[in-house]
Amino acid sequence: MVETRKGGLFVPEPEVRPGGQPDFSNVKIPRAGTVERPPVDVDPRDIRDMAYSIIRVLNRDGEAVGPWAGTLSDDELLEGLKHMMTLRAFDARMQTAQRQGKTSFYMQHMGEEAVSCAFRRAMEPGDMNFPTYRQAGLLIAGGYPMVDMMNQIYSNEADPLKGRQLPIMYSSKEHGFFSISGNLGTQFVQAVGWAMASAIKSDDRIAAGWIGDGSTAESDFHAALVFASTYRAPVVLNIVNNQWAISTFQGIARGGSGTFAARGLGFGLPSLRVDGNDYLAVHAVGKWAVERARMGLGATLVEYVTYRVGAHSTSDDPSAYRPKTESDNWPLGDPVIRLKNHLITRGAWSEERHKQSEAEVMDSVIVAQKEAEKHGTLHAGGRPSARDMFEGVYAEMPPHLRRQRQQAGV
Amino acid sequence: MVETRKGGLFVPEPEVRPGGQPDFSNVKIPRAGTVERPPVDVDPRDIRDMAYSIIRVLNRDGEAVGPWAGTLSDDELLEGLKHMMTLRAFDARMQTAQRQGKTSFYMQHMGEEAVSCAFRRAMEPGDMNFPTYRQAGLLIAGGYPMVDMMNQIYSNEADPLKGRQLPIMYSSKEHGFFSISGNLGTQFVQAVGWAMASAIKSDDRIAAGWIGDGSTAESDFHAALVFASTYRAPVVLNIVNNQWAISTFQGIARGGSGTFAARGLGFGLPSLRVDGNDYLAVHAVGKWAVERARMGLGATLVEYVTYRVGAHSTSDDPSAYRPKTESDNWPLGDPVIRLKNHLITRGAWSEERHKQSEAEVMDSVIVAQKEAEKHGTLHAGGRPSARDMFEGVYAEMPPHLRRQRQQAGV
Amino acid sequence: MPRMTMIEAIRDAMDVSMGRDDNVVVFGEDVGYFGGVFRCTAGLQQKYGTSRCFDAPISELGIVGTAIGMAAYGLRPCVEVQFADYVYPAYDQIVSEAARIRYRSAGQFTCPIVIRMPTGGGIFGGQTHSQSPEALFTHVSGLKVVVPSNPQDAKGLLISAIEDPDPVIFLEPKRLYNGPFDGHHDRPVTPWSKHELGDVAADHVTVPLGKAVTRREGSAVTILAYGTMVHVALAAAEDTGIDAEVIDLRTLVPLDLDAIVASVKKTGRCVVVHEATMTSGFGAELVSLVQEHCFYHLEAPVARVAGWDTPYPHAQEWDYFPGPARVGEALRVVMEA
Amino acid sequence: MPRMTMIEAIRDAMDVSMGRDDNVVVFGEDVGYFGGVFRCTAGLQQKYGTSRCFDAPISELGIVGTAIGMAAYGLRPCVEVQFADYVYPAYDQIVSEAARIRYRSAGQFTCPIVIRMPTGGGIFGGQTHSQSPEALFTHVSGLKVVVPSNPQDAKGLLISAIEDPDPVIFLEPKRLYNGPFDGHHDRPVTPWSKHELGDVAADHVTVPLGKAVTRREGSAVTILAYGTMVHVALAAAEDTGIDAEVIDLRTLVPLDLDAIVASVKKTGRCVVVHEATMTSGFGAELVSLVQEHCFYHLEAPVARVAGWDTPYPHAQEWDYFPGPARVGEALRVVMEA
Ligand SMILES: Cc1ncc(C[n+]2csc(CCOP(=O)(O)OP(=O)(O)O)c2C)c(N)n1
Ligand SMILES: Cc1ncc(C[n+]2csc(CCOP(=O)(O)OP(=O)(O)O)c2C)c(N)n1
Ligand SMILES: [Mg+2]
Ligand SMILES: [Mg+2]
Repeated sequence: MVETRKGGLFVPEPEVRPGGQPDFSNVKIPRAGTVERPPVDVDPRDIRDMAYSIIRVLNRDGEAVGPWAGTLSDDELLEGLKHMMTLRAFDARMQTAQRQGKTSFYMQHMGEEAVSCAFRRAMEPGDMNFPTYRQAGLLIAGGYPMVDMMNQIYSNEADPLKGRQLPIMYSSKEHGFFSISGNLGTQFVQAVGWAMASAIKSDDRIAAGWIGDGSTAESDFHAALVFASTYRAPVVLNIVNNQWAISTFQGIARGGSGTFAARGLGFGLPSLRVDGNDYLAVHAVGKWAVERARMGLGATLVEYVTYRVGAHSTSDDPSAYRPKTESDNWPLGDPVIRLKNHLITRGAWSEERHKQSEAEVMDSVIVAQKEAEKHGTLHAGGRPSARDMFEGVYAEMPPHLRRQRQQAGV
Repeated sequence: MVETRKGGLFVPEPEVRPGGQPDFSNVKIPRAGTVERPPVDVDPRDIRDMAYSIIRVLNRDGEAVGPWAGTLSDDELLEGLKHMMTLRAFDARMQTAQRQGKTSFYMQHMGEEAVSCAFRRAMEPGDMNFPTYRQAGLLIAGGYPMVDMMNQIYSNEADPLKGRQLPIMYSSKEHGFFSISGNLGTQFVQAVGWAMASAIKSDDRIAAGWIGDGSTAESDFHAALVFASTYRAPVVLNIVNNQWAISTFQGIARGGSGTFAARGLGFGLPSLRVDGNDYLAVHAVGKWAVERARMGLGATLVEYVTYRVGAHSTSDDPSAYRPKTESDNWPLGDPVIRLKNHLITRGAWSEERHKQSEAEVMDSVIVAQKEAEKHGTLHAGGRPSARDMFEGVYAEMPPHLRRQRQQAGV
Repeated sequence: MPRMTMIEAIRDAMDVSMGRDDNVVVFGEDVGYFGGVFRCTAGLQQKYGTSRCFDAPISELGIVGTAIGMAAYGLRPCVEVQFADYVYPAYDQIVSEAARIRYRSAGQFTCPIVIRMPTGGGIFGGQTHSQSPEALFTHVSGLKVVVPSNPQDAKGLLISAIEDPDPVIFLEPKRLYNGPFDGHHDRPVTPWSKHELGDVAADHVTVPLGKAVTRREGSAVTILAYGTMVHVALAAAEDTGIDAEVIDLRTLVPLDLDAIVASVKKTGRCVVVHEATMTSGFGAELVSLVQEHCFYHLEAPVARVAGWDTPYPHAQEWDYFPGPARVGEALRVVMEA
Repeated sequence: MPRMTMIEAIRDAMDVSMGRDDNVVVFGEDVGYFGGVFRCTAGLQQKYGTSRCFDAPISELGIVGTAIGMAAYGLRPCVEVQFADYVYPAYDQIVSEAARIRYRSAGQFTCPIVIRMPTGGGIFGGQTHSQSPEALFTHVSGLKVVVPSNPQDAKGLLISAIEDPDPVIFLEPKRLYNGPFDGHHDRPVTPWSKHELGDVAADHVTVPLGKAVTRREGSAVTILAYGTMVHVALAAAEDTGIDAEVIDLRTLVPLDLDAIVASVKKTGRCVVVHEATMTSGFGAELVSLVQEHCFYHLEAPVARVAGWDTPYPHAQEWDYFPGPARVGEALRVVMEA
């Protein structure tokens, strides 16, 4: 039975607001290892309930359990840990650089590192991501040079994007990373188009689209699902549910639905939920979905359940809208610590080596940063030219832009 | 198991094309009376399977059976029959009028009369519809004068919309009929806004949104579902699945999903399918959904399964893309004949009275038409003034429009 | 040279392009099996298969959004929006994405797509089948905007657009599909088969983007026009007997400013015409450029003739349409100024 | 009179309107509990409850679409789009629906909504936090378009907009939120508390839509500006010592043509400035009107100073922004012509 309501508009509210006690008792977390792993050619109708559960591999004791475990070797996991640690160190330094005025803006990944780092491993060279601004792990885990990321962030003379883009709006075709748009959602449907093109060419490369929980409300999300399901596009559609959209809790975008993954059910898509703070689970689910796409079985919708520990961006202060300690209470823990503990349990890692590795990772980030700063920061040192501003609007500069460039004297 | 596909893009195709044998064996039709009728305060999660069935009341023998039967009296049903017959006669005359050059354009309802005529009965004065161009039954069944509809179609001097709108893009605030837009989908989300306003004012009036199967692909459909579910808006969201969107069969918009109603599941909305050619079923389901909304229980998504017997519009010729006899094979029959047979079975009607009634209905349409034509038709007789063209862009005419009107010399 | 209607010329341009380049794909609402509500894509699915020409769901956003993704992959999608009046759901994808992908990715990703759409009134289509939204695209850096006025140009410009490395908005004046409409709606219509610009070369032929053409030489006044209004302008010159030079812009962005300036410097007077609403229409840009570059040659204010600043009405279609009488009146005013 | 920032003035306008009229509701992304990313709605939810001020899903289409439905019901929604750069997903609802509902329903249904959005650059926001899309609205019949340049106007104009019976696009130059920015980005910024136009009357006060105001009287040349560029224009006049008359248009549609014509007829010269890209910007409309109505008084071509025809770049922000140096240069050119 549903409550009737009279008197005013129903507006969903989060369980707690600043001043209150964080409470995640409403977030149902199944035990690790309990969710089945169907074959990739499963009939989507037979796994509808997976949209309401959470696939988890790492249990509380740091063990990998259940049918989704076992996709990665020790070495691969160690590398994965390093990726996440690097991303975290990178974030820390760039966050500070922004505070120091070396750039205008930054967005960090704290708490969500596993999602992009582990998914990247499930992809192959030639595949293409259509990321949002919170998947730099795709670049780090893909071996894209940190110094190039920093050059972009600093909009300096070595910025591969020539100073044109807001910091962190990276682009690297070579690394399968489509140019990030500042407009939410738009790229979700482009990923589907890219995948349709691959199918048109009988190619076996696949695409992955990325979107945040809040952004699923955008129109592009719907268009992506319509086109992906109609044409069985070889694409993985990733929803990163980090519980917040700036100050707005996920309940506003989710509305009356049980989960974001459930949005895929109305399109006949296999729709999975996964523990986004569990590197192993993310990888296993990513691999499953990538395989489906690559085999020509069509699109999969995946919801990564995670938590945005930091502020939305350097322009945001979350203490205004959620309890400061909320992240400490997040029931899925910290992805770095969980993978570290797993590797220790596995006997492949130790607290000591972790400490040492942390220092090494930070060193490598600092080295990259020094290198980048040689090329300048936003307001000091080398910078892209004003001439660059006029280039590249079109392949060939049309007369009116030539006139304007001339007028600008550059 | 799902088929893997290599080599080119998967593009859904209808079962048959012109030249082929019409085949609806893929359309699963449950027996009348077999689908349960849950209480209006049911938890939507408990009735997810209803999105994959079809609620039907009239069986093959013309009897009303099952839990959804019994919402209307003989007199009400006789009136309903008359509404549908009137709409059909109206269509026939206006279709001809267009062929005679008396107007530029017309769109008929053949085969879909039950949907709007029966739904209208489930609403109360003060409620508001946000219709598409194929729900004139809302006006006919609501007692809106046919002559005013015709004046609009003719764009004549008595046109309530002053010649500004394409034929059949009616508007009547008084009759709870929002101004039709030629842009597909846009009004679906406006219906939600209207309903939210009603909730904001603690009013108990409700709204109904209307959309075609093809148009569910539009962005507004998604926005409507997001807002309706988030704010539990008192709105009924109606999808008229008449199998075609101009030349495009419903499989293109539906994609891999089982049904259009299933789109509501990802939003936690009660999502029902109903036999759109069954006046009694449409009314019963409409009433159920209206009641839910009015009680503050939130939105319901309803898919009406029907068939567009005629051409899309006077600009269309369906023989180019579907077998000419396809409509004869449509398994849900004709809504007028089915209700007629039911009333005869009930002992409230006879073939003879039906024939007579047909003649009377046609007479009343002809009388209205004569009356309307006194005020002119598109290219002859009384017409709205050029001055009307400049009025009403704003509440008060701004200086630039005054200058233009002056320049136009009107 | 075969005579073609504008519809046939447009179809032929796609056919030729698809034949030459496997990467050209065509899709849109009712575009596949049926061949488009205006029949511009008829036969292409049969010829090139469902992977190259197919029906799309009714989502202009999805059509353009997937086309952008395909272009990023390396295809050259040429998509149809059924009426220009229905392009707005795709506006964000066009403005925020297609137009800026090359720039923001420093050329790593590009967007060679063509978005075709029928524009303009004259068919009693009311407010949702009559619009001319070109100015909403000319303001957006990164887009090219093309408006053909006849079959010959339609084919050559569309092939150029498909081969162009950047996104092109291709606006097809639907009143011209079957014949050169000059605004004299009360006179019998001539079909393209009776018009020399209905002569369309077979196979591969291009008309460069960014080049205007003089449709009528004259010394008294320059008329700047595009699409349907080219024919209206010619009729107005004829009707008034004023020796107007009629320039068919063909491409609005990039614009052939040199041709415009040369003509206005010669005639000293200028009338700008378009069917879109006046305020902030593309005519305003033309007037601005003319007065900037030809100020000392102008003997009269540049005049604009355009659609009134109202939605496009149904019954009052001919009151709204800026036909030869209104253009003629502007010519007289400019000549007498 | 209390001194207010532009943010406070905007908030106060909504507060006063909500207090006077129960039908005024306010919503948008992050607008409810948090009070907006620019804090323009801070406190309104606490004061008026969640039914009158609330958070919306991230769907600009849904925000505007539901607002239209609410307006049809009888409310007066005043909604926020977080940045003007994000208005495009709602563009169809604005252009095809809000703008035409009164017209197409012959007044049965109306659409008294206000769509507020921060515009313009100067905060290193890159291409997606810097745009000035006014021309994309001024071309659409049925919309009104307002751009305040200071707290006093912001309050009075916003209250007028909320009370207006038709849809109003309310563009808030975000670089002015906290102080009058004149484009000298290398100089310290003065807050509104130090500026007389930061004096904002308490309670209900209106500034009529459609009335421009002269910010600086002058005899040498007229500068037409709005929003941030009003302050840039004043700085340019100061810097160059050219006796420019600076007109703050405040409302673009309806436009105060009389004020424009009177000034240009007096000065004989005109410079039009805006931050949006040049081509097909609203400046083109202004130039067209000025040359049409003041042709015989003009001693030089009307000049435009505007954003370059490129996306708004991040690092090159000050190369892009049409600051006082560029406006000053245009003044000199126009004076010497
Ligand atoms: C079309 C559009 N609307 C609004 C914004 C402003 N905005 C930037 S991020 C954001 C929240 C996004 O939340 P979510 O999708 O959950 O992603 P997250 O930041 O949590 O990763 C908003 C509203 C935008 N960038 N684009
Ligand atoms: C935004 C938009 N895109 C395209 C069209 C053109 N169009 C008019 S009706 C139609 C088909 C609609 O099909 P459906 O929604 O199934 O409704 P039906 O006509 O079957 O009632 C199309 C594509 C339009 N009117 N608006
Ligand atoms: Mg989020
Ligand atoms: Mg249909």
